[in-house]
Order: sequence, then structure tokens, then C-alpha cells
Amino acid sequence: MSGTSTLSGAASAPDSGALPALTVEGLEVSVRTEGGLRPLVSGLSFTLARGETLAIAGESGSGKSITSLAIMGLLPPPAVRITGGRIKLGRTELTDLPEGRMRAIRGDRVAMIFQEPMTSLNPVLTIGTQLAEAIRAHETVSKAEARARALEALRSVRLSQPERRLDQYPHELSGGMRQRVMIAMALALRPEVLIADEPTTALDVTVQREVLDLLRDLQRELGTAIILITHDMGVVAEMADRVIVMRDGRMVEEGPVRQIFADPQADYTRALLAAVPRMGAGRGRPPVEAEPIARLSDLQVRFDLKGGLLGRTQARVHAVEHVSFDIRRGETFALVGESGCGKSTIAKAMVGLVPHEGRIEIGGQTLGTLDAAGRKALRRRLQIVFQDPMAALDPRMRIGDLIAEPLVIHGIGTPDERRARVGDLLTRVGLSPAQMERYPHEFSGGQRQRICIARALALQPELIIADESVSALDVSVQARVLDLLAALKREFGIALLFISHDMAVVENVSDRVAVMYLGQIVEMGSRDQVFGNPRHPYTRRLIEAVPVPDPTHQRPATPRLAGEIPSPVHPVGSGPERVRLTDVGGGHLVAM
Amino acid sequence: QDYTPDPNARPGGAITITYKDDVATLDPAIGYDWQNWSMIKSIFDGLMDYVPGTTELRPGLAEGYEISEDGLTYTFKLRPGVTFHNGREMVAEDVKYSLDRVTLPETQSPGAGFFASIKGFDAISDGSATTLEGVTVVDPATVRIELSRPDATFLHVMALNFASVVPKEAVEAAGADFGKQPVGTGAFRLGEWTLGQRLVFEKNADYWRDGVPYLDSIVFEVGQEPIVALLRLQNGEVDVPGDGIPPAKFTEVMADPAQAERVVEGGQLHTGYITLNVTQPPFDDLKVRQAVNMAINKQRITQIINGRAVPATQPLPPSMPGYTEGYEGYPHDVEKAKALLAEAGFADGFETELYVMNTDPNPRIAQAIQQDLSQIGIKAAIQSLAQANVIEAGGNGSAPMIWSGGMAWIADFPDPSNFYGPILGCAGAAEGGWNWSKFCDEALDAKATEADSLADPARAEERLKLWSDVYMGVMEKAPWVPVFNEQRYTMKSARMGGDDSLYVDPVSIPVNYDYVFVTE
Amino acid sequence: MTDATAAERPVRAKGALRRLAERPLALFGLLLILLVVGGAVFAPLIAPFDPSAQHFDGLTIEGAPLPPGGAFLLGTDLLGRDLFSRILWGARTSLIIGVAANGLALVIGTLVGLTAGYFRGWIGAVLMRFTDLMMAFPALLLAICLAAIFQPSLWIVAMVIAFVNWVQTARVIYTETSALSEREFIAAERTLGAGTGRILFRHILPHLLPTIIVWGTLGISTTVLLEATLSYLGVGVQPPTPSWGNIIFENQTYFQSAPWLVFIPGAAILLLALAFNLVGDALRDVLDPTQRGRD
Amino acid sequence: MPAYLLRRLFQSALILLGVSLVTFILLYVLPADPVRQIAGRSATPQVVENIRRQLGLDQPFLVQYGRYLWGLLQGDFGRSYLQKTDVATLIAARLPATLQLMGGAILCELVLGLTMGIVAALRRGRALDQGLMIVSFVAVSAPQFVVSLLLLYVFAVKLGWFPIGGYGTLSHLVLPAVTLGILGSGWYSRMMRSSMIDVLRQDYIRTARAKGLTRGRVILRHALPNAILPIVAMIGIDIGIFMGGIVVVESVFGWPGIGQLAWQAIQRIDIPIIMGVTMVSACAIVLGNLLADLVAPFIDPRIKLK
Ligand SMILES: Nc1ncnc2c1ncn2[C@@H]1O[C@H](COP(=O)(O)OP(=O)(O)OP(=O)(O)O)[C@@H](O)[C@H]1O
Ligand SMILES: Nc1ncnc2c1ncn2[C@@H]1O[C@H](COP(=O)(O)OP(=O)(O)OP(=O)(O)O)[C@@H](O)[C@H]1O
Ligand SMILES: [Mg+2]
Ligand SMILES: [Mg+2]
Ligand code: NI
Repeated sequence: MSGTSTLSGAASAPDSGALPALTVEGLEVSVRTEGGLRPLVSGLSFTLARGETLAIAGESGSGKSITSLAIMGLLPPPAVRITGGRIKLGRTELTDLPEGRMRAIRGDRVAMIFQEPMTSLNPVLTIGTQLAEAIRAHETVSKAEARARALEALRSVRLSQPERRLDQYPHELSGGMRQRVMIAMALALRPEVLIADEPTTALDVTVQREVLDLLRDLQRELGTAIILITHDMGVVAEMADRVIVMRDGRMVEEGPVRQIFADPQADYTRALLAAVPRMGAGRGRPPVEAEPIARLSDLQVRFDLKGGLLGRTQARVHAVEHVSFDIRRGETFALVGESGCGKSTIAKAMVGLVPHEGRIEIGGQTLGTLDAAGRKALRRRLQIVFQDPMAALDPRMRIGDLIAEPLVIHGIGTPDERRARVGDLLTRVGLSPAQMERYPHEFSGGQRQRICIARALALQPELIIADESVSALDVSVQARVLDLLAALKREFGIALLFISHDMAVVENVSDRVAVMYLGQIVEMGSRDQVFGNPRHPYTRRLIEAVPVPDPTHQRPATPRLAGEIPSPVHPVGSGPERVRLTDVGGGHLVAM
Repeated sequence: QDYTPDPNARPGGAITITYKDDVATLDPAIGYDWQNWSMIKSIFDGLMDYVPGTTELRPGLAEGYEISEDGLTYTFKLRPGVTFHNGREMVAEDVKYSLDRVTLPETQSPGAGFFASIKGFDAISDGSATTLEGVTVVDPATVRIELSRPDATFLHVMALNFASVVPKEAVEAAGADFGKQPVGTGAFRLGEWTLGQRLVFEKNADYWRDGVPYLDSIVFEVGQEPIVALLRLQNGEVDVPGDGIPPAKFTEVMADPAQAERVVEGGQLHTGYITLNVTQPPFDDLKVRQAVNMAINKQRITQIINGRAVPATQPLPPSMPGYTEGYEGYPHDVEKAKALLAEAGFADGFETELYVMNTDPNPRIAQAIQQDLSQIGIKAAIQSLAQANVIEAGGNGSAPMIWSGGMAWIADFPDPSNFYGPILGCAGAAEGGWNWSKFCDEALDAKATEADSLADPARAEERLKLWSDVYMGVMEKAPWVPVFNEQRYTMKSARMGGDDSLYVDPVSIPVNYDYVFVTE
Repeated sequence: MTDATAAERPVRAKGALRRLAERPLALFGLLLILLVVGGAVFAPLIAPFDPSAQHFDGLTIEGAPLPPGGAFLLGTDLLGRDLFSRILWGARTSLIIGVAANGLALVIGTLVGLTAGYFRGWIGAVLMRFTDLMMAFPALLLAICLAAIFQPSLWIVAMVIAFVNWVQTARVIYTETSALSEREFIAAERTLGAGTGRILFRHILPHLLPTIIVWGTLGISTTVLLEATLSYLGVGVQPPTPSWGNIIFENQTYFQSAPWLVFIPGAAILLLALAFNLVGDALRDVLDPTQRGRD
Repeated sequence: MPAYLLRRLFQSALILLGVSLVTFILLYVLPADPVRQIAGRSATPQVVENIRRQLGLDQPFLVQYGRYLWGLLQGDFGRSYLQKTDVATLIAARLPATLQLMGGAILCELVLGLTMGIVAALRRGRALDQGLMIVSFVAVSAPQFVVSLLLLYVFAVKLGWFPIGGYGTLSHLVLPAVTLGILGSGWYSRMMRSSMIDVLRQDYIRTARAKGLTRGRVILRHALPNAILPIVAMIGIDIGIFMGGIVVVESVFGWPGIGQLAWQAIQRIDIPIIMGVTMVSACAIVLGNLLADLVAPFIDPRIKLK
């Protein structure tokens, strides 16, 4: 257990006399389908004491998000409904509360952080407005005051340049930033119960650390009860007082966190824990020696920020600055770094979605010199799995068609062969071929991500860019997907550009690692070099911030970061200081 | 021969009249639609005028006139003490100026052609002269007009709006906008004109005819649907709907005695006819034209327009001098028509086109005609087009048949000659002319010229007989199918006073503004 | 493998048509459309009278038309013609205008908007400036001139209507396409190597469907009425050819004294538009996966 | 921004030039002779020729067009053939009325249409939604003339709430504006409903609801701005439709607007007026679209003016 949780976590362990903050009894949620009602969650009962943190773990699609939506009274209309059981918030029965009273409760007494940061913010309202209105919806404060509190909330989630962010729109922020805004919004009103659905999934470890600290602080200050939905057993171990493990819409195990970790009863829980990637568990693999499949030299990507009366470019986001690295055939190259440091931008540049300067070579062909046919051929060698699975899937297509799409585009196979292939791919990513006829919105976040992976695999490319591809997956599936990727790697010699914030996973899968900070690479080397001998302070901080999946683990109290997070935005003409990488031995490059 | 005004008439009051169309212009040299015709008549005067409610000529600004023996010289004695609205006295110089102005090409007067008989007209219209040679100012109160040929209709021409007397200084001051700032000698002066909305006429207190006008002012509201105007009339907001009773409301109004009582019915100098292009087969065959004449069921067509017309037998309307009484015209006889067609070699009929202007009720009438024609095997396709397109097709001779409705002849002046020249004579048959039948019979033309040179009033009877013969000649050749003569139905508010004839005045539509009055 | 819904059988979802047929309102709409089409096709068989025959007993002595009932089912018009027969025959004209002309306009508009919105750049600029030019014309004037220059006939009128009516659709589709082509799933599609045609027609077009359906169904009424305006101005179909629109326009001033002459064809237009809307609405729901499970 | 504006204005000028050229051509090839209209039935061929020469209509097409354009550049729209008045004066006299009516009507349209659309979207599939659908289809299918007259009859003649047509005060404006508003609202309500349904199922709406915002705020502040974007483009388009369709309503309500002027001019082929009205309405449409494009980024910040 972490140092801070002794203050509240232990004390708030089931206090039988006091009224629980939230009681769920025999909850059943069903979806209306053409074949009748299909239960998504059934027979779920639990209580949540004040000040307690309850973690709900379980594999993707097990009904975690649906449960939280049911509590919020926000089940997606019209098909999904509560078909049984009761939910009580304190003394208030929520299941049949009229919408008006439910509204007063939402945001004020229960708040929720949603899983999908990209689409959960209103694109046409500024961050400030969206924050302030949440405050003003429940408290009578002046506009200025609400804005001040909004700013404070943004600061508390350590968003860079919070004043500026207030007047920015969601599309101007990176995924991680948006998630922090979401958290700030939920925390601004200090609710009794906070439901956090994968709150840190989109965040990098350092921010995850801070957010977790923040959640804990809040809990300590206000006695907020937290339902923490996460697949990250490290987070569970560190944060939770009690754990519920779900599978197929049912609870398979419940217990205090130590007990679950020390002595899991259900087979499923045991499997789950076994799959958890642990820091330092990576076997020492020999570095892959092969010719590079991709070669980036001096890559730069800048975004112009226009403004002012004349609409001139006033400043530029230096998203990627002078980045050079090679990815060798068959190797897994990991790119880690803080949110907004430019990882996704590199990925997009590689697939030609953003214009770049510098040189990108894929399999010996330079991007930007290719004709249409050449570009199309290149797609078969290089695939990307996007960060936000919902946004990357055409919502009007069945997933069977979505996965078959690349096959159709490149004219591979007959329809029947394709179907078989899709079924195979679905099985490989842990879904069932029976789900081919369903649409993206009918899947859980993790399931969608697997669909994206399956689609990328369809062409058996030589290089797959996986942008936070397993971050949203629960550990068991994550393990399976990672195994799958590893198998494919072995089988076909696929190289992987693995973008992730999860240091534990990175340590487990990567052959080489590059650490990015503010658009530049600050440390790069083999996995053993970077994890065994981290030389850059930033790398060290990332490694230290990783939650340890062991509730007994005592984490050294790290100093809270204070002060401004530097920004990649620079006025025209100036730019960030360029770092120089020096070889400290054996190809281990470190910025000095 | 002058008019005795209504003894009950009392001065004062204002009335409201509505129109759908905006008033285009009040320039007497330009204005040539029935709507501004009567308005211009009240603002301006010419040397001659008509007895209110009749087609009888009477002197206007001229106190009297003399016609020379040979009928080529007219000497007009002007009324003394007549002033323009701007206060200046009207003199003979103004008459000359006005006639010069209307005939000068720069003025672009559509009525210039009416003055063709004045000596020097050709010179002025081809630009070789700037003044009419035949018009002479004898003294400030006397004008002499010499003609190049005898013209029996000349006094009527001098009563046309185009012959109105305008003051030179006002015309020059207004420049091209005289039509919007008219100054005349008439019973009313223009008070206010808000473009597209309303015009207000104010009484000319110094009007040279004693006692008239009665009304203090007349408000013309433009841009109003006839149906709405009727609603407003029923609501007491309007006194006379200028566009008449809309067909859709006609039966309803006439069925209600209280309203029907306020409707004045009268004849008008109008004939609706079908032109048959005699230069185009098969209408070049007289038998075919006669067959068509017999095929048309005029009775039914009048029924379709709710009986607001009388079936016509000949080009002239019954109220026009020269109308041939007792002439029955072609009978409606389908069998005989078929027989005639067969004789002409069209036993199975033929296909042709019928042009018609696209405003109600003309397309409807055309369809009735179409049905009648189909009875004798003629398949006429209807071309229902905008007025301008029909006129174009008629003028260039490409239209085999045209129903004249909407563009039809309402006489400029009550004289039989007015129905011949441009629409039946050889002159109008030229390319672009208004003789849509392209009918040209030299003998009839000669007879018409002969009739019009009988300028001597004493020989008026003889002249009318000649005209009657001309039109009978036309009927023999059957270039037209005269269909009906429209009746006028003017509705008025209960407070409107004055003799009924003032509301169906043949030359002043819808009412003779100068003589009507309000009773309250 | 293990998943919450592994139990689900791999049934190919029911065809869109069958799902459509399960909706009573859509069915009703379909029925109405069939009725109109049937009426139009079989007009010569069904119509009790020749649509342009002017019956002597079809008018009162005063020349007033006869109200519905009696020998003439829906009454007669101002020329004593049987309204029912005219409505039946008029369905032919109105279907050609409302469905064919409007459909053509929709197709042109969608293609132009789609291309301009997706490509932007100079193609987009040229197309949109052309659209702007077209839009800057008062549509009616354009239609009048065009129809007057070419001899008026039904197909010319239909072409003219299509030619002036695609513009608005193009503009709206353009806006939507520009927004759609920024979406990430389109980017994803590009990285898969999908060709432009595939992205446009397989991925963007389905998302435009709701808009297309709305414009298409609303366009039915407006084009039918536009044809009537043109007829009224003498540049549409020529009398005595009936069309629902021109029956209304010929008689609109009589709507108080002979209401059936206006309201019956009016109702016909309305029903046709409604029918298409009902089917279109249902189609849109059926094709939109997020709306499944809704009645 | 100003650079963008300048470029757009330049483009607009080009569009207007195009409109003037095309209209001029169309009117030139129109099978009808304006001179015969002016000259009237009694004119001799000599008079007709005189008038043709006076008006310069005997000149070749390019000369005529060049002259027109030259005049236009100097703000001279030419003189009406039949009214013998400056077209600019005629239009200027009627423009305020048309603009008033257009403003009032668009306001009514938006208020009616958007409300109907939002309500229908919220009550999706229920009776109210069906009812509103029928209403909106009645609105688009209804013949303008009949609706105008019906409203006039009921509210002005029978109830006497408003004057029977005319122009001047606000109470004169109400009926025609509402009539046009009702007729146009069908489009807006269908568009709004469609767009709203789309927006209502977005994740951010769920977020807004999770914050405990009132239903009104969720709809007006979160859903509406997202849903209204396609509608803004519609308003630009609408101006064009308006210019064509305003004629009937203007004439029923005796509203002294441009529509009536244009109508009469078309009937009589008064080319300078037709050209003038076309140019003015083209200006209005171009400006309306420009405005719609300028407003769009304020509603949706993702849109950039390029
Ligand atoms: N709108 C919907 N219609 C039908 N089925 C749905 C819908 N939303 C979710 N489901 C199904 O409900 C089940 C539970 O989904 P839920 O989103 O709660 O999963 P989760 O446990 O949150 O998974 P993850 O960790 O991947 O987010 C899944 O099988 C999913 O396919
Ligand atoms: N289209 C754009 N316009 C302007 N700035 C952008 C744009 N896209 C990205 N950025 C900025 O570029 C920087 C890098 O963004 P990027 O998405 O690559 O971050 P990331 O490393 O993937 O972060 P995360 O882990 O949060 O996804 C951020 O500061 C972001 O705000
Ligand atoms: Mg979830
Ligand atoms: Mg990223
Ligand atoms: Ni994670």
C-alpha cells in the first residue's frame, strides 16, 4: 500500500455501521436486440463506503462502463436499459428518480470521468466554458469566480499553460490533455462519489502518477468515494481499498485489495494477475540485428498557430523536432514520453497524414517521392493502429466489413476467403467471429481497440505502428494481444513501432526504446540500456512513476512536480533548444 | 352637346383605388396601358375630349375648331385663362411643343404613329426635322394644324393622351423623369408618389371646367392582388378595385344582392378574337378558316368566363360606331365545319398550334377553343407564354393561331378605323407588325383609306357604312374568329356617387375620376 | 473465444429491406408511393374520363365548377373537366418532376458537393465558385429564361428544374463533407490505402444520407410547385396536360369558391412528399446502426 | 481575416460579373423583342426602329453588354424601358421593404423552424414528432398564394388583428413575415431535426449531462451550436430562394418590394429592371453566403477560414 493511503484507505475499510455512499443491489442492465433482451450486466451487487476506493477490474467488455453509466443514469438510449435491481446513492434511490432530480445529483454528488477523451468534450465550446458551467450548474457563483475555479481545477490536473487552455477548444489539445480536462471537470465540484472509467488510460505515467495522487488527495480531503475502473493492476494495487473483478457482466470475485492480490480465489482473477506486466520482468533478449525497415532522419513537424487580425502565423507548435531513428526489421521499437510530446505526430507523419520536413524512408522508399500506386503499395508494408479506437472506425460499418476493408481495397481474396480471414483475425485478437455483424458503437472501448488491431493485421504489413494500442486493454487481453504481436513478429518478421506511456509494457515488449520529451528524443537505446541504466533524469522519473502491481509495495515518496510544464509552442522564428545526443556506450544515446 | 353634371354631386372627400400593377409613368407621351390611361386623362388635357361616360367628342382645351373644306387644315381656338398646375397660362406655343415632343424620336413615344397624318411627320420621325412642319402657332390662342392627307379620325387623335398639352419648362426641368413629376392642365395634380406603393392625386382648384372635379383627392394604392382589393372593398377600405372583380369571386359577388347592387355593368370597346395566319398552310385556305369560325362554340366560352362577355359576330364591338347590326356572323355548326374541312382536303383534320398569353383566364379560354377545334379534327397544341413572347410570335408570323385575350384590342378611341389599320390592314402585316393574321387585302385597304378621307362630319353616316363594308369584307375572308366582346363590371363602394355611366366610361377605365363623387 | 456475448450466433443481420418492411409507417409510405405510381401508370385504365374532356354537364349555368360527389368523383374544374381523371394523369407529370427531376438535382448536387468538400484545393474552389455563381441567380428567373429559350416540354422542364435545383444541395453537402473528411476514421481509411472513390462513396456518402434524404423528400414538394410556377408563367408543361402543381396554380384564386380544386391536388403533393419522407426516414434509421433497437 | 475577406470579396465580384454576363446573354437570346413591347400596337415600323436605335438595341451584343457594364461600374443601372425611370431609383425605393420583409421572414422561419426541429428531435418517434413532420411538409407543399390569402383572410379580415395588406408599421409586417416564415420553416425544421438527432447521440452530450446541466442548457448550449452549423449555410442559400419566392406574398399583402417590380419587369421584358434586380439579388445572395461563411468559424472553432 502506498504511503498516503494508510491515512484514509485503511481507515475507511468497510465500516459496517455507517451508511454506504453507494449501494448497488442485483443490478441488471440489458440491451434490446433483434433477438430480444440480452443482459450486459446481471446480478451485480456491491456497496461503496464513504471515502473508500473501489476498483472494478475485469476484462474488456465485461460491463464495467455499462455499470457506471447505469449509476449515472446515462445508459445509451434507446436500446440499453436497467432491467432489474436497485442503485442507491446514500439514501437516495436512483433507479427510478425523475430526470430533474437525477440531474441535480449528477456532477454534484456523483461525477464521472469518461473513457473516450477525444469525443467526450464539446468541440465548439472552450475548455473554460465547459469547466465553468459544470461549477455553475450546481453552485451559485459568479462567472468570474467559476472561471477562477476552473483555472484552479486545470492547475490541479497539471495542464500546461492553464490560463491559455481556458480559452482553447478541445481540438487544440492532445488526447492526454483532454483527459486531464475531463478529470478537472469531474473533480471541480468535489463529488461524494466519483466514477473514474479508465481515468489514466490515455495519460502518460508521470501524469498518471499525479492524477492518482490528486484523486487520493481529494479523497482524503473530502471523503469522496471513488469507483475506479481500470485494467491496470498497478493502479488497482496502489489505489484501491477493495476490488471487484468482473467477467461477462457478472462479478466473479470481491475482496480487499491485499487479499485479492495475495490469494485470488477465482481462476479468472488468478489468470488476470498472472498476466500483469511487471517492471523488471522482461527477459533479456538479444538485440535484433537486421537492416532497418524504417529510417527517420531529422524529422520535423510543426503546426502553425494562426491568430490576430491579419491571420498570420503567430506561433508554431514544434511537435516533432529533429528526430532521427531507425526501426529494424522484426524489432519492436518503443516510443515513450509524456502526453503531447509528439509521439502520435511522428506516427501520423510516417503514414503521411501530416506534412513533415526531413526524411522518412520506409523499406528504402522515401515518403513524399512516391506516386499514387507507390503509396498504395506502401500501405501494405506499413499499418497504423490509432490512439482513439472509436474515432478511427467508421461508425456506419459492421466490424466484419471494417476488418475486411484493407483486403477489399488491395483486392485480396474472394468474399468467402475474406470472411474466413476476418473470423480468424477476430479470434486472434480475442473477439468472436460471431460479432462480425455488429457495429463499433456496440463494443466496449477495449473491444474496439482490438478491432483496430485486427484491421491493421489484415494486410500482414512489415511494420505496424501501434499508437497506445494496448493502453485501453485489460491486462489479460493486453497480454494476449502482446503475445499475438510477438507471435506475428516471429512468424512474419513484422516490426513494431510501439507508442506507449506504459513503462511496464514497454519494458516487456520492446527491443529498443526511445524516450521523447517535448518533441525531441532525450534518450535512446536497447531496452536493457534504457531500463537497466536510465541516464536521463526524465527517463528515471518515468520509470519511477510506474505503479507497482503489489498492494504491499511501499512507494518511495516522490516529490510532487511543481511549476510550469514546458510547452512546445514557440513564437515564429524561435524554437526549442536542440538537444545533442551522445553515445554513452553500445549505442545508448543520451541527451546531455 | 356638352355634359350636364349630376345635380346631386357634392364636392369634397377622398377615394381609394387599388391596382395590382405599379403605375409605370404619367408622361402622356409614354403612358399607354389602360391603367395609367385614365390617370393621365385626369392630369392632362388635350385639345379635344369626350363627353363623360360616352364616346362622343367634345372640345377640351380648344374652345372650338374649324376644319377646312378639303379636310386638311384644322384650326383650334384655345380656351383662354387655362393654367398649368405650375400656375403658368397655357398658350398655343405649348400645343406645338407638345405635338413636336410626342413625335420626336428621342421621346420614344409609342403613340407617335397616331400623328402620321400631320404634315412633316415623316421628316421629324426620320430625324431630318426637329419640329412638325404642319403645326403652326397663329397667335397665342390659335393653333393651325395641316395634314398631309385627309384623316377623319384626326379629332379623336387630338383627344388621345398622346396629344396632351404639356408645359415645356416643366418637361425640361424634370428631364427624363417627367413621367414621375407630371405637370398638366388637368382636373387633378399629382400630390405624392411613393414608388411601388401609392400615388395621391389632389384636386386642381383652378381647373378650367367649372364645378369639377368633385373629389379633393384620389389615392391609388398599387401592388395589390385583385382578390385582396375586393376583400378590402368589402371591408370598407377601398372604393374602387381598379382591376375589377376577380373571376374567382365574380359569381359570389353577383349572387349577393347587396354587393351585386354596387356592380355597374357596361359594354367596352373590346373584342376577343383568334387570329388565323393566312400566309401559313392550312390557314391559307379560306375554307379552313371558315371551318374554324364555325367550330368555335362562343356561347360556351362566354359561359366559362362566367358570362362576362357577349358572343361576337364581327371585329367591331357592338358599342362601336360602324358596327353592322343584324349580321349573324358564322354560326356554330360542327357538321358544316367538318364538311368545309373535308372540301379543303383536311377530312382528318390537322395539327397546329394555338398561342395564348399565360394569365388567367386566357389559358382556360384557349383550352376551350382547343376542345372545339378537336371536334372537327384539328389538334391544336397550346403555347401558353408570357405576353412578350406571344407578341413576338405573332409579329414574326410564326404563330398559326393566337388567342388575343389579355393583349386584345381595347380601342384607343371610339372609331371603327381604330380596329383596322395595325391589326387587319396591310401595314400591320409586315414583319413585326400587330396584324398577326398577316391578312392583307388591297381592295379592303383601299376602301378603308377612302373611308378615312371622308373627314367631313356631314358625311359621317356614309363613312360608317364604308367601314361596315370593310369589316364585312374581312368576315368574308375570315382571317379572324371574333369570339366575344368583354363586358365591364366595375364595383364600387356604397358611398360612391355619380351616374353609372361614369363607372363604365368607355375611354376612362375604371372610372371617370373627374366626375365621380362621394355621398358622405 | 471468451467474450461477453460469445453465445451470440453468427446470423447475418436481417436485410435492410426486411427491417424497413417491419416499420408500419414506412410500409404505409411505401404503399402510398405504390398507389401514386400505380395511379400514374394505369391512369388510362382507371381514369373514368379523358382528363382533358370538357364536359357540358361539368359546369353550372353560371360557369361554376361542380363540387365532389355525383357523376364526377372529385368534382370538376373551371372547364368542366373531371378532377379525378386529371389528378390521375397529373400524377405522371408530377412524378417525373418530383422524383426524376428532383432526383437528378440531388445526384448532381451530391456529386458536386462531395467532390468539392473532399478535395478542397483548386477542384473544390472551382466547383464551389461555380456553385456560388449558380446560386447567385434568382433560381426562378433562370428557370424562366431557360425554359423560354428551349421550347417548353415536360422533359425540358424537368431538366431545367434539375439544373437550377442542385445548387443548394451541393452547398449543404459540401459543408458536411468538409467536416466529415476531417474525421479520424477517414484518415484511418487513407492509411489503409483506400482510393478516393472508395472513401467518397463507401465512407463519406453513407454519412451524408440523412441530409440527402431530408433534401430529397423536401425537394419533392418544392420541385412539383416550381413546375407549377413555370407552367403558370407559360414556360412549364403546356395545358391541357395536367400536373398536380398546375391544377393548383390554375385554380388557386378559387380556393374559397371551389376549394376542392386547390386542396385535393395540394393533398396529393403533400401525401407524395410525406410518403417519401416516411420511407426516407425509416431508411435512414435502418441504415444508421446506432439507431437499431428503436421502433 | 482581412486577407481572406479581400479574397472573398474579389471572388464575389467575379461571381457578380459572371451573373451579369449570363443574365445578359439569357435575356439577349430570349425569343421576345422588348422594343415591340415599348412601342405598343399602334407604332409604325419607323417608330419601332427609332426606339430600337434610341435604346441602343440595334448594337451588337458585346457593345450592349460593354455599355451596361460600364454603366454598372459607375453605379448606373440604366433606365427602365417602360417606366422611363432610373432603375437604381426604382430598386432603391423598394429595397428597404424587401429587406424588412426578408429580415422578418428569416427570423420567423428560424424561430419556427428551429423550435419545431428541436422539439421533434427530442420527441423523436413520438406522436408530437410525427405531427411536426406533417406540419413541416404541409409548410413546404403548400401553395404560397393560398396560404397567404388564407392567413390574410383569417387574421386581417375576420379577426381584424392586422391591417389587410400594406406597408409601413410593424403590424403591417407581421402577417407577410409570418406567412413566409411558416412556408420556409418546413425546411429548417427538417434540417434541424436531422442535424439535432445526429448531435444528441455524441459523447459530449453525455458528458454535459453527466455534469448535471439542465436539459435546457444541454440542448441550447451544447447540442444547438453543433447542430446549427448546417443551418447557417442554409440561411445563406435561403436568401436566393427568397428572392425568387417573395413575389406572391408581396403581391397578396401589397408589400412594395422588389419581387413585384421584378415580376412585372419579367412579364414585360423590361430588361434594365430584370438586370438590376438580378444584380441586386445576386449581391444579396453573395453577401449572405459570405456572411454565413464568416460566421461559421465562430460557431465551430474547428473551421478555419482559408
Ligand atoms: N450501445 C450498446 N449496444 C449494445 N451492446 C453494447 C452497447 N454498449 C456496450 N455494449 C456491450 O456491453 C458489454 C459491456 O460493455 P462495457 O462498455 O461496459 O465494457 P467495459 O467493461 O467497460 O470494457 P472496456 O474495458 O473495454 O471499456 C460489451 O459486450 C459491449 O459489447
Ligand atoms: N493539428 C494540430 N494543430 C496544432 N497543434 C497540434 C495539432 N496536432 C497536435 N498538435 C500539438 O502537437 C503536440 C504533439 O501532439 P501529439 O498528438 O503528437 O502528442 P502525443 O505525444 O501523441 O500525446 P498523447 O500521449 O497525449 O497522445 C501537442 O502539443 C499538440 O497540442
Ligand atoms: Mg469501458
Ligand atoms: Mg498521441
Ligand atoms: Ni494504462
